[in-house]
Amino acid sequence: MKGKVVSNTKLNDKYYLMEIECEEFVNKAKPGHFMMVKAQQYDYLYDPLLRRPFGVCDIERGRFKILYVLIGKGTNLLSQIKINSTIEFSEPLGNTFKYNGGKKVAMVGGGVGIAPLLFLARYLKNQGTEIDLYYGGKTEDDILMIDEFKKYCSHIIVTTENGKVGQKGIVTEPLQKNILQYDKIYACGPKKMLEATTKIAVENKIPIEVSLDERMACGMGACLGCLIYLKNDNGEIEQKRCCVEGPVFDGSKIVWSNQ
Amino acid sequence: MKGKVVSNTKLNDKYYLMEIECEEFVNKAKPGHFMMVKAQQYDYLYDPLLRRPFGVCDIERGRFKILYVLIGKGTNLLSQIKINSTIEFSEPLGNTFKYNGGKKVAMVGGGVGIAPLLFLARYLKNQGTEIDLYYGGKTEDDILMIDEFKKYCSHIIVTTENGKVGQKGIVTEPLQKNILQYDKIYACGPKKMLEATTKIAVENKIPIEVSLDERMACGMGACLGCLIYLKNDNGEIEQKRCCVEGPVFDGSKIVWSNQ
Amino acid sequence: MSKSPLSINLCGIEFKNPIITASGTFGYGIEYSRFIDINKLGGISVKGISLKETSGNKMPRIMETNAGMLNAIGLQNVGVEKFIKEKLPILKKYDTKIIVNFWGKSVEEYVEVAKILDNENVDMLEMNISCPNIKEGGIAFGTDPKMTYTVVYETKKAIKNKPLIVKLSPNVTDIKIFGKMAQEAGADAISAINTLLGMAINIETKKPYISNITGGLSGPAIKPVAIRMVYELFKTVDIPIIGIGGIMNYKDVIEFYLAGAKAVQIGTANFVNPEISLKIIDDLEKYMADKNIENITDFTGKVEI
Amino acid sequence: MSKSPLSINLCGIEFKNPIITASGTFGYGIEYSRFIDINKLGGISVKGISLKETSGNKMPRIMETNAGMLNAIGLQNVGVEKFIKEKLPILKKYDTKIIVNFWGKSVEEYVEVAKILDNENVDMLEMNISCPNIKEGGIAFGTDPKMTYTVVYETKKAIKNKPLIVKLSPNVTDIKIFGKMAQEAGADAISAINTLLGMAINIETKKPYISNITGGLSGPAIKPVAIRMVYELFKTVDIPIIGIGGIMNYKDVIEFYLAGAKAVQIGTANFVNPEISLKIIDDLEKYMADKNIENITDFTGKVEI
Ligand SMILES: Cc1cc2nc3c(=O)[nH]c(=O)nc-3n(C[C@H](O)[C@H](O)[C@H](O)COP(=O)(O)OP(=O)(O)OC[C@H]3O[C@@H](n4cnc5c(N)ncnc54)[C@H](O)[C@@H]3O)c2cc1C
Ligand SMILES: Cc1cc2nc3c(=O)[nH]c(=O)nc-3n(C[C@H](O)[C@H](O)[C@H](O)COP(=O)(O)OP(=O)(O)OC[C@H]3O[C@@H](n4cnc5c(N)ncnc54)[C@H](O)[C@@H]3O)c2cc1C
Ligand SMILES: Cc1cc2nc3c(=O)[nH]c(=O)nc-3n(C[C@H](O)[C@H](O)[C@H](O)COP(=O)(O)O)c2cc1C
Ligand SMILES: Cc1cc2nc3c(=O)[nH]c(=O)nc-3n(C[C@H](O)[C@H](O)[C@H](O)COP(=O)(O)O)c2cc1C
Ligand code: FES
Ligand code: FES
Repeated sequence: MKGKVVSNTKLNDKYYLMEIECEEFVNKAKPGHFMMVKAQQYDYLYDPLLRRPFGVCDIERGRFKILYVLIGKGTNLLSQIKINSTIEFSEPLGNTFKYNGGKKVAMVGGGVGIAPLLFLARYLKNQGTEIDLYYGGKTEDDILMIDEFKKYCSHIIVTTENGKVGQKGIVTEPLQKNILQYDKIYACGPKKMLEATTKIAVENKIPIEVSLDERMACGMGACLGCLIYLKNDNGEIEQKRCCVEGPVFDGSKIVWSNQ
Repeated sequence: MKGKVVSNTKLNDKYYLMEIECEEFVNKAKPGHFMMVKAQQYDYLYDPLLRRPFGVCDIERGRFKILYVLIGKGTNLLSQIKINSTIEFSEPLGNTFKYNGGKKVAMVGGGVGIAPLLFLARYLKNQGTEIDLYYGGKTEDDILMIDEFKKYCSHIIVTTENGKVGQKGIVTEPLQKNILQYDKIYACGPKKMLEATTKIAVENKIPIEVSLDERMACGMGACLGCLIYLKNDNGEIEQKRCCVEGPVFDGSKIVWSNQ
Repeated sequence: MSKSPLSINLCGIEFKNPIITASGTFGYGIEYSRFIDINKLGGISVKGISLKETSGNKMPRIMETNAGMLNAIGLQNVGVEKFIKEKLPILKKYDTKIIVNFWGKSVEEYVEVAKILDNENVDMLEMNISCPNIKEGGIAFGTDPKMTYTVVYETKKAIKNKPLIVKLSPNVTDIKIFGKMAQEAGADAISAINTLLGMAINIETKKPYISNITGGLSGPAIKPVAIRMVYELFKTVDIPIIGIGGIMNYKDVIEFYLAGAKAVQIGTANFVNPEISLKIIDDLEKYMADKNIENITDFTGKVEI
Repeated sequence: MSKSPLSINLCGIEFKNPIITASGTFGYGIEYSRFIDINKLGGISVKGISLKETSGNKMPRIMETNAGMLNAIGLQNVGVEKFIKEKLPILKKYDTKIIVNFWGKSVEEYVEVAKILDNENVDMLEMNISCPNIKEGGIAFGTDPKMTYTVVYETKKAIKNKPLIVKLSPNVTDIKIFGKMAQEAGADAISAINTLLGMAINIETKKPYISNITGGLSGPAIKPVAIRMVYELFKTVDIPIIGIGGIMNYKDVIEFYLAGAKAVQIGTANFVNPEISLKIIDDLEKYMADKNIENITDFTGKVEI
């Protein structure tokens, strides 16, 4: 698919927010979906070669958003894309967050892992669900789009490791305290955070869905480069493709030691 | 060196003219010089990898010009460069056209080979030399910057193979007729044209300098990738580096069969 | 001129065009069916199949490099039985040739898988003796001329119905020897190249980017090595060569033809753009028409030295 | 801590930093002196020298490929005599180590060139047994373990004063064997890798882009192969390894160190940016300071498996 870059805004030294116009994409996208984006703008150049996976951060009026953090070649190149350029990307890929009708849920986001939760929050709010957001970052730079989340969330609990905004510490601390209020947990962020969050949820028998990152070559199930290890009901370990059977998984089934 | 792209104008489907601001470069540049230009704008991307050689087309008020024709990766990428971007290039490289004090000279240019002749024309005119320009192209698209040349040249004889502008035919035909008027010939263009022009000059014992193209990796004499074969006074064949001992050579010494 | 300039006959099999998706980069064909029209492809070489289901290497298994990528999937596959039962029936619904890439850990395993596939509704078998990413078998067969001869000979002897393609490893001093061995042992065609053995290290974690330590390098970065090897093979063997390695566009296809290929496989490019193989087919059709070429195989081996 | 974190001792020779410009990419050193401060370089490996002046291959000799380039210069050089008379005196004015890369068409020629250079004011000798671009000698020595042993053994026996580096070819099935051979035959260090044999064809003219048909592939495209080989060599030999292949920045240097290098050479990158070696030195200095590393060789072989 192709779309027009409507904005590509530097939020701070690490983060950018890109808005892309593409009716077709927006019509198909559901919370949890990701897409593969071609960072290299010229078909005749092969560096960077592969497309890059990004979660759908939000959709609105024929546009979708990508919140991205500068890592390497691909994201740096994306940050250079000028407004009104045409950009190429796949259709919405992967599975989606499931909505099981819970009345009150917690969303737990760390760093750029906050991205897919915004779209999810919009969606859950529409279903009449009450949402508390636990949002952790290393520094104040990692705390973004609070105003957007305010539209959908009852409480927003922010933590930073340096304590410059929100509570000082990590996000699982306040979550632990309030955990019993929730019917379901949705989480996305660094693996350590997801593992810790899952532990709290499982201990309290609360269903949890997490969205995982893996390096991807194809994004469509062909290369087998993006495996996630799940324990099935018989205790056997199964290999799942993050790009097809994921990126959203039942947290309680993930074999964290293999990730 | 670095400079600001002041303009990057599409002249027609094949040709672009780029103007770059760089006092330091302009102060060193002489007619015949070329420079290696980094087409890839990001240091962290390696495709295209090598810099590309271009002749100094003209200099004026702290700016120099590159007239370029779209060939492959490098030139296509150059054509995408936006005004006000910073671009990297080497200092002026190679040798220069020599001015031997002739009263009337002919310049023979083919296609993009016209590029270095404009700078040369400006220079020779300043020395009080009378210049006739023989300018050949395949189609009318290859005939560029006539207005510029008019400032320096007494006569401009244009030929195109399709006859859409100027005389129909190749540029060596009118040159042949007038050849005895000239004290010296300067030529740049496709090899076949240069060889034919040289033949006419040599037959009429008129000194000729030609500027040659070779694929270049370093542009500074280190890789030995850009050799030109010259016959020396003893009839021995010598290897010269187009980038250091050239790009301007005494046409009468070039071993055309080896080029 | 009713025959399409792109149609080729490879070992008796009619391909509507010479664009085959390379093993391991197109799954079992099914994965891409949601995104592109599989029926337009000349053929599909499926992910390397073995006797038993194999779970492959540990994660991480892939990493991008400059104009290329490393992979060490480790030949994860569903096993020949499941392939036949679950994957093949779906695949056969498409109007494209099915090449089954397969491998074993011993000569016996190669023979056994080949025998099973020989009686199935597939078009060709492609023997992978060149995977750098498994400990036993794989590349060991492809880097020792005698082992190459033996495994190809025994496999060819065991099958009756399907043409046998032998896929060669580029990680050898002299690819010509391996081409000759494969041909003498009875191979009907050669495909070349598989991936180059490579490695990349994350300087922050000090760990290799690939858990298997080394992986196979593919993509545009390796095209010059692949072209050279196809050229060397073409001068050495009489059986057809399927060119593979870094093909990104129709010009690359023509380059492989000039070097000596009779068909080509598209690998890593499928990841960059799932529609790329179809685009290459379209572009080739235009090129053939523009240049008024009767058949693309007119280019085979026509590099002018 | 008075010693610089970048200073290294290679076979008894003190280098102020481990950044050496690779043979064939920096001429005789002199070519770049107009553009950069040569005195800052750790060392220079000069264009491969032979007994007699050699004119090299026909044109064209170079072509860019994806994230790399092909070259078939054919070891054009002024010959050892002229080198000593005309080039070396100029080169010696700079405060940098001089490594003389050399080659021959026979064992005798290797020995003879080495003997001459052994008594000159140079720091190390680097034996090129791996050039893919000449018909006799060169790569033949580097792709046959016995020939590698013989040529290294005879050369080492003939010299008394200079450490001998042996530069290995990547165009082999198993680089470890060649590393072992070189070490057993008396090599003081190994440099790896030279270029990969590749080819590219112009589809318009149908001619190879390189008149020699094939050429050596260098640049970022080959880095994963080079890293893998340095890693394999480090596990095999005890003598120091000089890492070469696609280095473009200081991170690549660290990657080579982790794989097992004790010094590195910068090749194709010099063409992309003549100041690149100096920039790499600066960046490494900063990196060492930031990470508080005592000496860069602390990274050697420290990849965590
Ligand atoms: C399903 C999914 C959703 C994602 N959503 C987002 C998002 O919304 N915002 C965001 O900023 N990032 C997201 N990521 C991570 C993002 O893909 C990487 O940050 C990005 O690919 C880095 O590319 P680079 O070229 O800048 O980095 P480089 O380090 O140069 O990339 C080299 C290779 O590693 C891969 N890679 C590097 N980091 C990661 C990573 N964390 N996850 C997967 N592959 C990686 C790249 O894709 C590339 O193939 C997501 C990843 C996945 C799998
Ligand atoms: C001294 C000199 C002066 C030149 N001046 C001009 C000029 O003023 N205007 C202009 O348009 N062109 C000029 N050229 C030619 C110009 O360098 C090439 O057109 C350009 O490098 C093509 O790059 P590309 O990436 O678009 O083509 P590609 O074909 O993708 O390039 C692939 C490789 O081949 C090389 N190459 C391709 N064509 C040529 C060529 N004709 N000469 C040398 N190398 C080539 C490239 O540099 C590159 O390394 C000059 C060349 C030389 C040597
Ligand atoms: C992720 C991946 C998996 C692969 N798996 C296989 C395989 O199972 N069997 C095989 O013969 N080749 C396999 N290959 C090699 C490709 O088929 C092909 O030979 C190689 O990638 C070079 O072509 P390319 O540069 O077009 O990708 C794999 C390649 C990649 C990138
Ligand atoms: C133009 C060119 C000429 C070369 N000449 C030589 C040579 O004379 N002797 C040698 O040992 N290696 C030679 N090499 C190989 C380089 O020294 C180096 O091993 C190789 O290019 C890989 O490093 P790189 O990727 O950093 O360029 C040459 C390489 C290039 C590109
Ligand atoms: S990214 Fe290829 S299978 Fe998931
Ligand atoms: S381009 Fe390298 S010597 Fe001329």
